[in-house]
This record gives sequence, structure tokens and C-alpha cells, in this order.
Amino acid sequence: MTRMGFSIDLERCVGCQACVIACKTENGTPRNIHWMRVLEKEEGAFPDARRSFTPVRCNHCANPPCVAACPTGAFVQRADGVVVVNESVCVGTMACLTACPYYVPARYDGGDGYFGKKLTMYEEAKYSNFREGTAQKCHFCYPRLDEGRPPACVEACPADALNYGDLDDPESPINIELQRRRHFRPREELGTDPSTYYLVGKGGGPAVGVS
Amino acid sequence: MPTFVRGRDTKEQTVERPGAGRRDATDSDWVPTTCRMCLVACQVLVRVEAGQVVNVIGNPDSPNNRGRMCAKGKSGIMNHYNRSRLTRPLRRTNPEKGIKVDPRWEEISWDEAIDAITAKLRQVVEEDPRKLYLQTWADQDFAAWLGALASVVGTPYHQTGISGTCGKTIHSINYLTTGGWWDEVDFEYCNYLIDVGTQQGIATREGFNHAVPDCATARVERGMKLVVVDPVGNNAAAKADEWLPILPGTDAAFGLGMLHVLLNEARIFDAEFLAQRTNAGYLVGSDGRYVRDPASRQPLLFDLDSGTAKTHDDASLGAVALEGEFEVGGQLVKPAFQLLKERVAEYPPEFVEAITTIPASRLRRIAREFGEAAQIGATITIDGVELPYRPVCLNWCRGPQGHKHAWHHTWALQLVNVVVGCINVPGGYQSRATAIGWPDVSWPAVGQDGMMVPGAHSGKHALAFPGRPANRPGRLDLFELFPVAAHTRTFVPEVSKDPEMYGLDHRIEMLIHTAGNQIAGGWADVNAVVDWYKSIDLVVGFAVEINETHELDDIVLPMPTYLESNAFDSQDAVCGEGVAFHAIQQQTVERAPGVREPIEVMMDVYERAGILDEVYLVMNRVLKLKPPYLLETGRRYTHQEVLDRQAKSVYGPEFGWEWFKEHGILVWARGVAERYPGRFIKGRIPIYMENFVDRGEELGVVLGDMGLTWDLVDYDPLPQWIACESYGQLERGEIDAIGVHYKLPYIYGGQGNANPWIDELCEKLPQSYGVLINTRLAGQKGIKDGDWIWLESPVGKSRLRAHVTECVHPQVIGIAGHAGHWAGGKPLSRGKGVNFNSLLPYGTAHMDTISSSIDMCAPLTVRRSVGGPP
Amino acid sequence: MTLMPDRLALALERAWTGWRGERRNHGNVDHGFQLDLPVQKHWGGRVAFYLFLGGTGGGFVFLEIVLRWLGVLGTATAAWGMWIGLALAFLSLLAIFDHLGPVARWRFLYAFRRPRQSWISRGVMIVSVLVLLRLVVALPTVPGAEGLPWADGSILGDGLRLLVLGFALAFVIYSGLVISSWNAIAFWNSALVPVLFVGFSFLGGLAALPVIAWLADGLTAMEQVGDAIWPIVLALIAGDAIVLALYLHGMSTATRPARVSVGMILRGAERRRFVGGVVTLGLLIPAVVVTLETIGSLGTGTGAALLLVGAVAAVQAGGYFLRDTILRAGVYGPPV
Amino acid sequence: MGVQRSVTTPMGRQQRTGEPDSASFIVKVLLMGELKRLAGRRELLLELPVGSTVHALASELGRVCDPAFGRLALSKEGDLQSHVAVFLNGAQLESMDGLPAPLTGGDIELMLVPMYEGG
Repeated sequence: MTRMGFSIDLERCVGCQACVIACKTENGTPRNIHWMRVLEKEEGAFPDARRSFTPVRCNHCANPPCVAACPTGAFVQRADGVVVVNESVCVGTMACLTACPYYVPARYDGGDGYFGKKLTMYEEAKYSNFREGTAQKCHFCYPRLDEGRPPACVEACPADALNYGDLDDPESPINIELQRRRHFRPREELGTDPSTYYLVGKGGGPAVGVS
Repeated sequence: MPTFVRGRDTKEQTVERPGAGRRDATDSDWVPTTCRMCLVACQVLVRVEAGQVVNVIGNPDSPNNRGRMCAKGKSGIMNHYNRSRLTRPLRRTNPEKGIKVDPRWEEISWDEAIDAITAKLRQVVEEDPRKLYLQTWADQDFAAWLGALASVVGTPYHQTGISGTCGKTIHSINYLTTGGWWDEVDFEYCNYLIDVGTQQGIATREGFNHAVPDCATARVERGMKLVVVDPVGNNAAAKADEWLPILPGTDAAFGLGMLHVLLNEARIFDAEFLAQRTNAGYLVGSDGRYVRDPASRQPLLFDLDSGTAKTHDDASLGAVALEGEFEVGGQLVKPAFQLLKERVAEYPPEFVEAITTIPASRLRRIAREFGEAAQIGATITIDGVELPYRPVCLNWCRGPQGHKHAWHHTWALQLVNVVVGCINVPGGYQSRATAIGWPDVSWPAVGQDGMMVPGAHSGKHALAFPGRPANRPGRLDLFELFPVAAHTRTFVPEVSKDPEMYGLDHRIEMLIHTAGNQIAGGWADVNAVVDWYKSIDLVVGFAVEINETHELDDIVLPMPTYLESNAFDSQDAVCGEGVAFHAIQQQTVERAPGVREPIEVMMDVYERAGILDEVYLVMNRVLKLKPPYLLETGRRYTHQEVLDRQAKSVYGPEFGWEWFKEHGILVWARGVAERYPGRFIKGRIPIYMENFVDRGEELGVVLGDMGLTWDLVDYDPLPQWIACESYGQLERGEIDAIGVHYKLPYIYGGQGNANPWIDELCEKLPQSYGVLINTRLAGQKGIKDGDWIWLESPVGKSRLRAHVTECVHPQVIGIAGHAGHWAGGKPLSRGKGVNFNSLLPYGTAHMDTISSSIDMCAPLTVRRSVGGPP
Repeated sequence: MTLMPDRLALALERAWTGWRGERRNHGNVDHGFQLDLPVQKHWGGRVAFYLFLGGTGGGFVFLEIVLRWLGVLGTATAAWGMWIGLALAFLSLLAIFDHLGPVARWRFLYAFRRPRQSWISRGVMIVSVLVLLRLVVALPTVPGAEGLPWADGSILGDGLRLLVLGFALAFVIYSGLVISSWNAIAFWNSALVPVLFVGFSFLGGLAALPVIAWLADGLTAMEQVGDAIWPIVLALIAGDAIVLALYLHGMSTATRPARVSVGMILRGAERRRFVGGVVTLGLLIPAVVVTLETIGSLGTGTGAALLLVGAVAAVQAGGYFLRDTILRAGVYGPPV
Repeated sequence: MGVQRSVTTPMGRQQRTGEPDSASFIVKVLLMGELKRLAGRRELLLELPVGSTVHALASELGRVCDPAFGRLALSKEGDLQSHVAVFLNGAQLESMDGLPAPLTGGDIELMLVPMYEGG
């Protein structure tokens, strides 16, 4: 069995929002809907004030509340653990968002494109993938996974802060990272068994050869 | 011929990126080209379906970005499909020009437009070529073809940058100290980085998409310490181990304080490097000039072994004296290094604290940590070659360069790198295009007084050393009154107000500019720039969208977007990496109907003006064309044909334009000497700018004759801290805070906000259109987070939202990105945020007498504004 | 299998919302970029109206049958109650139908597919059966259909009514469970929420009965039903107030998101709706009026009746605002 | 050092024709852009002694052309400034090393390198 996992290195991430727009370029998500976001937070007082950046996206939980809550069965968990939305079945109750502790799914209610009513050719090509009134969220770029390519956000990330791999395979890049780095899972106490791991702290590898 | 390398084998990717390359993708058509959403120019693969762009991903074959892309690049699609895109030539019918004045465009044919341009060009060339002013940006090929006019008709005015601070000291100082063009940090080995007024490795700067991952690896895997010295708690400060908030315009004091601790307190400096490879040992007389050998006129050093003075190129020169005082030729002289030590001794950390607000104890600790981390004397073996190992770097750019005394702020900081000898060596401060071995050889060489001069390939500038004797100006940019500056076009609007005052008998009558927002981002007080544009008879603009600058054009010509353009560009290499590369930009989709290739438009103009043959002759040189690929006179070439000749001239017949269109990038291996040229360069690096003495005096004489009174205190061979005007205003309480511009990683240039995806991000991230104001200052003014406020400076006033935060210096207001647009062609950007430049006073008093850089300290007062959004 | 071809769904959608003019909204989420506590806004007024009307309707029909059996209500009142209840149930279904995604709503039958795991699927089934049963039970009162074997009082009728009781109670409890069964929003994730919704549903249902009696059998019937009901209403008001207080106190000492929610409704953005709408309008005013009635100082006649109708209206408003404010104050925990 | 005779003069005075004697050679200097404007004309023929380097050519130009040309193109010591590109028969003399090499005649072009400012 494979289970796709995702790692986000909070130390490497520089908050440049490249993953957010890379996801939009790949999937053409409509206005006001971001399948991936980098959340900012400010803590502390001057001069020790500090800003932090936290990328968030669907955690493709092993025990997904969205799949349980959805009355139509639109939310489906693939064999590799990726949770996708079958838009031809969804009726837009948004029970998925109510059940999701990470506030991930969104609903595409139509409305105008990024330049007003008339859609650009790019938008026409991309919006045809979405059915109006249905829920949509990060689907781990499964079309890319099936081609053996990385998700768009992982590929674009300038800081190499994002990584992915099969959690069931001890040799996968993600498991190697998890062995080396301190990490935690988002809101583990809620029992959703998320497949996203946040890496923290410095790796502390050996200083490069010095004579 | 070198060994060619598949790009992806250059630097192993930490994340496997299979299948993204064009050659591996089976059915899809991924066109390899270059992204132009900023000047970094990353290589990308553009997915085209049914003639439409549907995706853009990074090209893993490119060492420049290794398959990565930033938010700006990824949003490029929305610029390409921008609804307000121009596709017809336009002519202005409203003679009145000004801010928010409707030009009342009328569509005209290409012929009408080209005829009008040709007619004015003929008139200007016949009367006085100096009446022609060229402004090019981003597209290097078009910049070369339009710039050909400078070499053909003789206009001295070819502005190739936009911002009023850009390239003002960064390039000059890189030429002086590294022989290269712009700086990078060798993150592979660096263990201690201080970013002063820059976000190198985190949020900005050239080479973003390889600098950020390498910096992240250094920070996280090797524990590199990152210290950020910046008034704004920006993205870099957020990732830093230590953020040192500093008052704007005090960078020199910080640099001099670091130097004092290193040279006088901790006595940590690379004596051997200073003696062998800099002018630290050159003896200086009481008049500040070198003591020279009477016969050879070469500067003298004091040989401690023989106890006598010898010239720098004397083979028998032994141990060089760096400190102390000596008697040579009957006068008391000191080594330049001794003078530097005495100068920095005037800046103990306690004094620096009073100026910069950085605690003395903290400065002293950071300086010592930096010095110890330099591991002076250590070496490292790379590819079998033993090299000096100085894993530290003090990186600086935009911040310190944007002040009235830009030279001294930046020179003081650069000397911190020079005294520990970390230039162009593993772990240190490197510079692009320093040493090139193939296809043409370009290495720094030994010039006057044994000092280094950059190789031809990178030497695109007038150099600060030896500099040019001052003369009465014959140009509106007063280039002759800036003997050591690289370029001085920042003065043109100021001088154009009253050319006679400078003895000039011409003014600009024709201006041709490419897409770039020169008015909103080019100078300072926008009104001064607009007045200058209004005085020009014919302003011609190439545009993708009608921005603020185009609203003052007389003729606007539609220009292809970067996804519709071709460019050969030039070779490049990432500092410290074992490969160099040449990547091209190619057209991925058909141009929008009605839009023509700008180079071919200019060929029409040249042909009708009867100068096409001369242009081809010049382009043969500029594009380095070789027989049999030279452009012959009497013929007419398309841009594609020229590109093929360029490619074959530089790389040989088998690497023509078709090869590059298929592969997108050519990558080849290069040796250790080119990667870390530091100790292979023979010329010396200055720590003492002796030529400033002569250049200053000569300038004083010329200014005296012209009856101009400029304060020439900056012509000092040693760095010093001189306050900006706003420093005094703040101390006297005349202003509430100093406005500082800083960059966000997801915005670049004015075209960012007109992009709906970026605009959407800016609406959701308050610091984008809002301004940062410290909680303490906001409290004094009764301002809460999100309130609407009035920001006022002597030349501008703007109403915008406050983002009350702890992440900014209490006496500073942080203004991000490039907002505050008013142009009709940018509906998305209108009325959001403030145009930073419009708050900056402009004029001779606000520009550096050495480099002509514009002072970017905005003297601001702030108060709450009643009412909701405008 | 597609239940509804797209073209037909689009045509129906245009008919359903075409008159509303241009739709500017883009998605119904607040995808902010600050690491703070998102506040839900995807379940808006329609869902609140559905939970209120569905719940109160369920409580109403439950009590109506019980009180009919106890003889408190006359046959006319019961019949009127049955039909009015049915109409309100349809109204609540329209509201939840309108909440569904544009165009996608016309595939609403898919909502029945996952009863084993999804509370909404179960709720949709319960409400469908409940409405059908109520329709069937009400049929005999239609002139010309008196002959049906399950008229008021018949064994079959009582059997059906028993079923209606069961489903009505199930729906009332469901209306609380649908939001309390997930731990994403701390403020909703409490056993007291279903109790609160049941309490307010029965309060709303019970208070409506005298008004129905007045409509069906005139003023005297209202006073007669009222005498039996008002004391219970008073007790329910008190009970609900206590449960509400317990719920808020519990939440105000729970995790941060819960405390933020309580802050929103007591001091923050929803202060007017909660303190004004739920507490004052929904509980205090009806309590005063009903107390005056029960101690007889209101006297009889249309004046008092109108005042009581006003109090009942206030109770209903309170019921709506309770669901509305609890939904609006739905604060998520931090995503990380 | 320097040159005995010059065949051309700035003010367009009579140009001496005839073969250069064996001790010197003729070189055609093509000036472009601003250098052309300051020197007052585009092309001039200079006669230089055999073994002359670019330095000798530069000082001869300084002597022959208008002082304004010298102020822009030449340094105080009479060398060509670094922002002046020198092309010998179409190929750019790449770096300073190339300049001291003795010239052997042919076409020399001088032009101002476009000053690329940057970001």
C-alpha cells in the first residue's frame, strides 16, 4: 500500500508565496480560492519581534472528517491516501468544510473571472475543469503524481521547503527527511491522522570539509 | 571546446523533478524559454495547448533556477492575458500632458506611427543628436537594437535601468573589489552572513531561485548564522538568527563600527591578503596622495626586511608594512591601512550606537563573531586545488545604496569584506561575470598603479578607478562632473529645468522608451519627472499595457509580451558553480494580432531614416557577430535571422537558433579558477581611493569656473558617515518618521500589481498595500491597525491603510512593493497603496555627488484620516 | 449515471436564481493569509433558518400530536397545525435547497447516498420521511378525502402519528448533532448544543400552539389552550435559559477558539444579535408577557391575545437568532 | 615617441596622398556615436610608425581631434578609457592585455560601450 505524505520545512520556508501562485498556475483556481496558502503571523515585541510563515494545504488525512461528513460521497480517498472531490456528485452542502479542522475545502460559485465577466482563454481552459456550485480543494496534483512528477508547489518552491513521498516506503525522500529532522503533524490531537509533516529546527549537518 | 553538461546534472536537486524537461515529456509541448517577470530571468517551460498558454513551470536544466519559480514568474500568465493589453499603435490627441490627464488616444496605422517617428528622428539627428534620449529595460536584445542609435547617431543618453538608485554603487564597487558585475554569496560554504539593507538569499536579488535554496541549506543543514541589519522586519529579518533594526541612512556608521572592532579592538584582518592583493601597503603622504618612485612614477611600499621603500611591482619586495609611520624621501608617510585604522577609530561602537540605535554591545559581539567566523588563514581544497577559505560575507545593496552619501555607506560596508579577504573565495563575497574562460576569454587585469581593472565582458561601465578628469559638461546628465560615477542620468530631469545654468545649449526633444514605468519608478518626486517629460516634443513608448509613463507618450506602439518575444541574451554562470550556461528566450505563442516585433519596427525606422546600414555595422560589433555571419549592408534581416547569426557566431554552426529553440539552454563545465577567481587575479583591490584626491580637486576647479557650489566632502579616499537630510529633520522633530522602501518576494516592479493574482495576494496580506508603522508611533498618533492615515512629505501626500506592527523601527515607516498607480491602463492597481517615489524630494541636494544615486529617505509626517476607503 | 443533465440543471438554475441578477461572489470561504482563527461563513442565514424552522416545526408537530392525544387541542386546531407545520417544513427545505451550490443543487438527490457515515445524509432522510408522513397524516382533513382509514383518532392514524413523533424528535435532535458532531469548531462541538436546539425547538413549537388554536377555533380556544400551555412555556423558557447559560459558561472556560466564539456573541460582532435577539427578544420579553398571563393580570380579549401573539413571535425570533449567532460565531482552531 | 606627420587634419585641410614610407603604416580609424560627434567626423586615416600600439593611436587621436574628444575618450595619461571599445578588423580587443600588442594597420573601430545600468 502507498500513502502519499507531504513535508513542509518551516525553517527553510521564506514566505515567498511561490507555492500559492504555482498551485494557481497549475490548476487555474478561480478568484478568492487558494488551494495552498502561506499564513503569516507576528509575535514578540520590538526589537525581538518576529514574523513566521506557515504553508497550509489539504493534509489528505488518513481518517478524513470531510469524507465522513459528505452526504453525497463526493469526497473520496484514493488508494494512495490522496483525498479528491468527485465534482459530478457534489451538491455543495459544504459539510466538508464544517468538518475540516484545517478550514481547507472551498466552493466555486461561478461569478466573473479575474478580469471581469469575460474570461481569458487561460481561465476558459482551466474553469472547464470545475463544476459550478461544487466543493474543490488541493488534490495533491494527482495527475502529476500519476505521471511520476512532483506536485506543482513542490516543483516551484524556491527554498526546497516542500517535499513529498510515500510514507509507507522507508526509503522515500520524505521518510529520510523525517528521520533527520524534528517534526510534528498539524492538530494531531484531533484524530484526523494527517499526512502532512512540519519540519522544525536546524538540521545541524556537519560543517563542510575545512582543513 | 569545453565539455557540455546536461543542466540537471549540475547541482543535484534536493527534490527529484523527473519528466519536467521538454525532452522527457511525451505528448505535451513544453516550450523552453526565459521568464521576464523580473530581471533574474529564470528559465521556464511553457505548456502550450491549442495555441494558448496553459501552464508555466521551471526548467530543471537551468543552473540559474534549477526548475524552480517564484510567485511573480508563476503569475506571468495573467500578465500575458491582461485584458487591458495594447494591440494597436496609438497617437495622443490631447496636447495637454500631466498626471491623470486623459491622453485621448486615437488608433493609427503602423505606417503613420513609423513615419512620424522617423521624421522627428531625422530632424533631431541633423540638428543635434543630444536631443535624443533612449530608455530601455529588461529585454536585452531590444535594448541593444534601440541602443544602437547611441553608437550610430551619437546621442550620449541611453538609460538602461529604471530605479534611481540601481547600479549606482553596487556595480562600481563590484568592479573595484571583485572585477565582476553584481554580487552573490557563496552559500555552499558560507557560515556567517550579514545582510545589510538587502534580503539576499531570502526574498530578493538576482539569482533568487538558486540563492534561496542554497541559503536555506546553509541556514538549516550547516547552521549558517544569518544577521539582518534593516530598519524593516522584512522576510529576511523573519528568517534571521538576529535582526538588528537600524535607523535609515546610518549604514556607514555600522560598517565603520564593524571595521573599528575588527582592526583596532579584535585585530582580526587578513594581513597577507591586504599586503599582497590590496593597496593597504601603499605609502600615503600628508596630501593624501601615494608617494611615488620618482623614475617609474609607481606607488611605493615600505619593505620591512630591507627597511627601504620599493614599488608595488618590485620583485624583491619582501614583508610589506601595513601599520606605523615611515620617513621616505624626506617626508613622513603612512601605509594606507594605517590611515584606514585611524579613520575607523573615530567610530567606536558607543558612538555608532548613538547614530544607528544599534546597541554597542551587540555591534561589538557581531563584529567579533564575524571576524572569528572568517577563519583567517584557513584553506580548503576543491577539485584538487587549494583555495583560501573565508566562510563569511557582509552583503549589501538596495538599502545603503539609496542615500545622499551612497558611496560612503556602501564603501564602508564593502571594506568589511576586503579586510577579512573573503572576496571571490569559497564561502565569501562573490561577483558574477568576474572570470570567463569560454567562449570568449575575459579576466580582470592589472591596470594603473597595479590596481585591478575588470575584464572586457563585464566592464560595461565607466569605472570609479582611475576615473575621468572633470570637465565642463556637454551633456544634460552632467556626466563630466561625476569623474568616478558609472552613469548619472538621474540628473537629467533636474538639469533640464535650466540647462543654461550648466552651460548647456540643448534639451531633450525626442524620447523613445520601452515598457517599464520610468516615471513612477525612475527618479523621485514624480512631478519633477512629469515636467521634464512634458517638455519633450515627441515621446514614443513601446507598451504592453498603458501605464503612468505611457500616459505622457505622444505615440504608443504595442509590444509583444515576454511569452511572445525572442531574445538571444548573454551567457551567464552562477558564482561558485562548476558550470556556465547560455539560455535564450523564445516566442511560445503567436503574437496578438496587430502586434509587431519591436526590433523589426525599429529596423523600419532606421531604414526610412537612412541609417540601417550603419546600424547593422554597429550591431555586428555589439552582438559580436563573426564572419560569415556578419550583417551585410544593403540587405534587410528579420530578428530570427539575426538570432541565428548571433548563436552561430558565438557558439559555432552546430548551435544555431534552431538548436537553442529545441533545447532552450546550453550548459558547459568550467574550472575552479573561474568558480573562485579570488586569488588568481593579479591586479590589486583598493582599500584607499587615492584617485579621489585628484578627481575631487579637478572637479572643484571646474565647479568654481561654472560658479556651482557643490559640497565635495564625499571625495575622501577613506569612508566616513555623513547624515542624510532626513536624519537631522528627525532629530529636530520636524518629521515623525523616515519612510523606507522595501521589497516583498511576490511583487516586482509596477507590473506586479496589475496582475490579478498578485493583486489578490496583496489584498490579503496587509503589508502589501498598507504601510508598516510601529506600535509606539501609532499609539502617539492614535492610529490602530487597519486605520486610514495621511502620509505626507514635502513633495507628496497620500492616503492609505496603516499596518500597525512591532516589526519595524519605531522611527521608520515601511513602504513595500510598487503601488500607488493612477494610470487608466492599470484598472486593477489604481488607487491602491502609495507610490514611494512620489514622496521623495528631488534635486541636486538629494543626490550623491560621487555616484548620482538618489536619496531614498522619505521625510514623513503621519496622522489619522477620518473616513473609510477612498 | 447523471441524475440531472447539465443543460437541464443550468436552465432550472437560471429560473431559480436568474431573477437575482449578477452574482459577484467568488466562492463562499474567507481564505485569509493570517495564521489566526478562521471564522466560518459558508453556513449562513439559510442554514440557520433551516435549523430553526426544521427544529421548531419538528417540536411543534411533536407537541401538537401529544397535546391532541391529551385532549388539550381540538381537532380543528390540530388539523390547522398540521397544515401550517407542513407549509413551514417545505419553507425550511426551500431554504436549505437554496443554500446548496448553484447548478449543483439540482443533483440534491445525491445527498441520500452516505447515511452510514454522514449526519447530513441521515438528516435528509429523516426530514424527507417526516414531511411525507406529515403529508399523509394531514390528508384526511382535506375535504373530500375524509374516507381515508387513518383519520384523526383511528388506530392507523395514531400509528402514523406515533411514527411522526419519532421522526420529529429524531430531526430535532439531528438539527443539533449536525453541527456538534465534528471537533473542527470548538464552539459547536458540545453535547449541550443538541440539548439547546431541542429545548428551543420545543419552546418554539409549544408557544406557537395557542396562536394556531386562535386561528383554528377562535379566541376562546386560544385562551383555553393557553391556560394549559403557558406555564409549560414559562418552564421551558427558564430551562432553555439555564442550558444556554451552562453552555456559554462551559465554552468560556474551554479552548481558545471557544473562548473567542463566546467573546464574539457576548462582546464582539454578534453582540446585538445574541444579547438583543436571543436573550432579550427570545427569552426575557416572552417570559414577562407569559408570566403576566399566567398570573391573570393580562385579562382576556383580543388585546391580551395580540400581546401573547407578539410574545410568541418574539420566541420564534429568538429561536432563529440562537441558530444564527451560534453559526456566525463558529470559530475554527488554528490550522497548525 | 609619437608621430612625425599626420596625413589628416581635423579641420578637413588638404589630405596628403601617396604611399607611406616603410617606417610607418596607415590605419583607418572609424569613430562611432558620440566619439564621431565629438571628433567632428566619422573616418580618418592616421599614419603611425611601425610598432605603434593602441596607446600611440590614442595619443595621436588626442592630438588630432577636438579637445572634447580627448576629454571623453582618453584618461589623464592619454590611454583610452575603459568604456571605449576597440575593434581591430571586426574583432574586439578583449582585454587590456590585447591593447599593448603592436598594430599592423587595417581597420580600427572605436565606439562607446553601451552603459548597462542594471535593475
